[in-house]
Amino acid sequence: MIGKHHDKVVGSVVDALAPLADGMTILVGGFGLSGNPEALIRGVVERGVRHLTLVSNNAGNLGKGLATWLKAGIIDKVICSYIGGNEDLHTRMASGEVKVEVTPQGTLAERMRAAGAGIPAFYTPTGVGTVVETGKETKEIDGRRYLLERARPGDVALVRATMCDRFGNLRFWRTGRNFNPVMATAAKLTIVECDSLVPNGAIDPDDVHLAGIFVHRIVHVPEHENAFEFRTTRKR
Amino acid sequence: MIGKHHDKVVGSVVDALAPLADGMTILVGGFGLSGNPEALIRGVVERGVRHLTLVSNNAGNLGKGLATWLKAGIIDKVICSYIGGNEDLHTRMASGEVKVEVTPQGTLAERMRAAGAGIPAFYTPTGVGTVVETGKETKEIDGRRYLLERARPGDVALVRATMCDRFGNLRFWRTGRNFNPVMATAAKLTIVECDSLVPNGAIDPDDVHLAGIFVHRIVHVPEHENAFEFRTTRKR
Amino acid sequence: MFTTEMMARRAAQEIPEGAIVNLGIGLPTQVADHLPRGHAWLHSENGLLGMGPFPFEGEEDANLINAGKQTVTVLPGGSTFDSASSFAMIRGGHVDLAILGAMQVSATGDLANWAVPGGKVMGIGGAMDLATGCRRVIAMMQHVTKKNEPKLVARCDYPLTATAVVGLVITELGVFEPNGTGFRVVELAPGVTREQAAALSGAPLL
Amino acid sequence: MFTTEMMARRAAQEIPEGAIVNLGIGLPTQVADHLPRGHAWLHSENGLLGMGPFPFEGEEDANLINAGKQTVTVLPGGSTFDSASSFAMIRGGHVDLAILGAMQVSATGDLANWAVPGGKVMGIGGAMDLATGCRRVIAMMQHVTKKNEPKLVARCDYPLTATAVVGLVITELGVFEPNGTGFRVVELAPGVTREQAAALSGAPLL
Repeated sequence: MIGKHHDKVVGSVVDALAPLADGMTILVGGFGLSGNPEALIRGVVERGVRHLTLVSNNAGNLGKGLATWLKAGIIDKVICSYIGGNEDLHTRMASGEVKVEVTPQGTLAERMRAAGAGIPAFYTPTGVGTVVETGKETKEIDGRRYLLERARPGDVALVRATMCDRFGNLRFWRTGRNFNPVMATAAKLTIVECDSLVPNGAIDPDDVHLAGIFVHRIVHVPEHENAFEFRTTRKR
Repeated sequence: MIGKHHDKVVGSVVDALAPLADGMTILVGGFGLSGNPEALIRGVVERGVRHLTLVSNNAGNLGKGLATWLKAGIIDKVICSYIGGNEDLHTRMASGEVKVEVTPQGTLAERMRAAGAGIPAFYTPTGVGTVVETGKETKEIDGRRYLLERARPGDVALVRATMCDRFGNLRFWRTGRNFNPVMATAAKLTIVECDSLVPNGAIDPDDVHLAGIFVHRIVHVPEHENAFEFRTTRKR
Repeated sequence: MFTTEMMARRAAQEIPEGAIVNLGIGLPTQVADHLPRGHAWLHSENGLLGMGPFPFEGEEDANLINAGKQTVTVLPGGSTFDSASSFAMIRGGHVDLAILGAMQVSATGDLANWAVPGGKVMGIGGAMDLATGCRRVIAMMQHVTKKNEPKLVARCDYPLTATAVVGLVITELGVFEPNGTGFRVVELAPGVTREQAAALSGAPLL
Repeated sequence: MFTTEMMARRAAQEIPEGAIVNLGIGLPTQVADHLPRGHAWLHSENGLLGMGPFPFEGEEDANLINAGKQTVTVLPGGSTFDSASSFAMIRGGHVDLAILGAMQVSATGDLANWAVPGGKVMGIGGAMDLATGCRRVIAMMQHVTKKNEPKLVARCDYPLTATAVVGLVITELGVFEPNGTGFRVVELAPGVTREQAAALSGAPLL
């Protein structure tokens, strides 16, 4: 689609998610429950699409975030790097309800970066000599063996930004950045949920974390739960 | 070398360039004469090293910038994307004094990005069916043919930043950014020339363009020529 | 015949509202003059999106330039980024349209625009990435060389930039679309006949 | 025997001044408590360099966490970045040292630390990238399993994380260096004899 870079701001999560369809591959930003596009995640369950392939570092946790997709039974497959204590995923993986592909975290990020950058495949040392190597081509380069990893594009990316202008230039907050920018580059349709929506020009060109060229729909969601997983503190 | 991330600020260009040696591959930031590490470029000529391989988008222009390295006879080979009107390079290429490897600009950038990211090689569609394909492996992926391109690391990177803190966190100004950050990641030793040197903490963590992990030596150079190539203007 | 200004205006009509466009060095750069304000977003491969017009005199910044190394400005909503990110945009198919100068275009859409056989090597620059990566490529050129040789050809004999990429060619004689066996005549410039254009082309006009 | 605190302190001694260090989840995280202020720069693979201590109560930010998803702070000179950039740092060899938990370490430096055969799959996370990419890898673990099986082994039978990467192992019994055929005893914990350690190891101590 050419010329989609006008009028990106939509009025509601429902409007933002209108193009979703059954069977799509959806990339969802976040690291555990941090940096999650919370309203879009809720909206997908309400939207009623099914048989999704979810690409996410963790697929939720503590029954929250993307774990709600698992509980709603709308996911056929998860591509993630870490499961940990995500019981909703453990249960469905054990029962066979959800297929799970576990990928090294850096490889997962790089596969999406490659998809966004027009690189169909790349070699990496990560996973050589491990189960990750199974079924993959290898190549010796300068005396060291590497795995060939393929780009991982998505149909849709759901992204959380702290600030967004009307063209879709994004800024992220602290480690809420994580997979969000790289996923935004890797999908045919990138939908952004932003804490604050500002006019074009409000973000200095040098201060843009991700250029609006990668963004297609924007929904402004001022309030977020920002759930904690481990609220560790020190004494004053 | 482990543990080199203390005391990066050196007092002079001469000190900064002390580790250079004959025969090194040097990556130099800049797009034409913009975003050039001007004092470091001058310093390398004064340093007296020779037989260098220079990786630069343009290798200078108008007799300025890296063209001074050509005139000083210290370069054996140039890896660049564009020569254009750089007569100092045309002359030496024609005489055989300097070997020139011309690479598509995006491939040049990506090869250095790969070097910095531990990716030894990647596939790209750029150059397929052209002279760039000569001597390279190709592979068909999902019905399309791609070239295998190799990472392009350097011994030293010379980088221009507009702002730098003492750990080496960098900010760039406008299109002066260009190849600077990606070259900084691709070299064993990265030397930064900054317009302004600020204390750690002066740059907000979210506003760092390139993290100081990639920077090893810093020299503060407040004054720059910032030469124009085409000073185009419009009437008021 | 089209003047170069008419060619630029005609090329501008090919740019949909809200498109991301990269304009090559030379004639394509002039296309920007014919775009309504805010109509499209201009990308410059040295690391700028949302490129504005030349600066007012006295406001030139040597570190705010386009890929032709001319001083430019940045519009509200614009952004700057490094070369690897810029070419990720291009190679990844995020730039909707490239309008590029050309030396030869073949009936199968092959583009030659970076080197003349036996001539000085000027380098590749961003040409191959742009031609390969942008979703649509429009070539702008004079219809024939200075020696009157056709530049719309059955098969390029100049060094290729990319194969099967050109969607449309705009010359002073008209607008042509490579269709595999020749060029479909989309439009002829005022006063130009199909026979005249055909006589100056190296592949059938269809 | 070393207490876990002594193990953490011992590991901290392996960190040169000005190093970039990634501390794995669990016991390695405690190593930070034994580093002098400003001694090293802590990297967290979710996108943070210059990680500081836990925040004061009331200052927790759910979007400022470490890779173990604990709330943390960022020190002056710190920076944030996306996951692809973070793993570019790791894979590209820019992180000087990783201190990681382990389930088995072999005499050739193979590391197994992400899955127990037949156990629940917890996932890989950043473990393989860290073990493969960081210039030096130190493993911290209990010397034997809960079933008293040795974890210093001739050859790992747990699923591997990476091969030939571990430079040093710190257990409650001492400090050991894989040397190809066994483990060189760098240091024994107070009250531990070489014979005791050897009896609990699955490969020769040398």
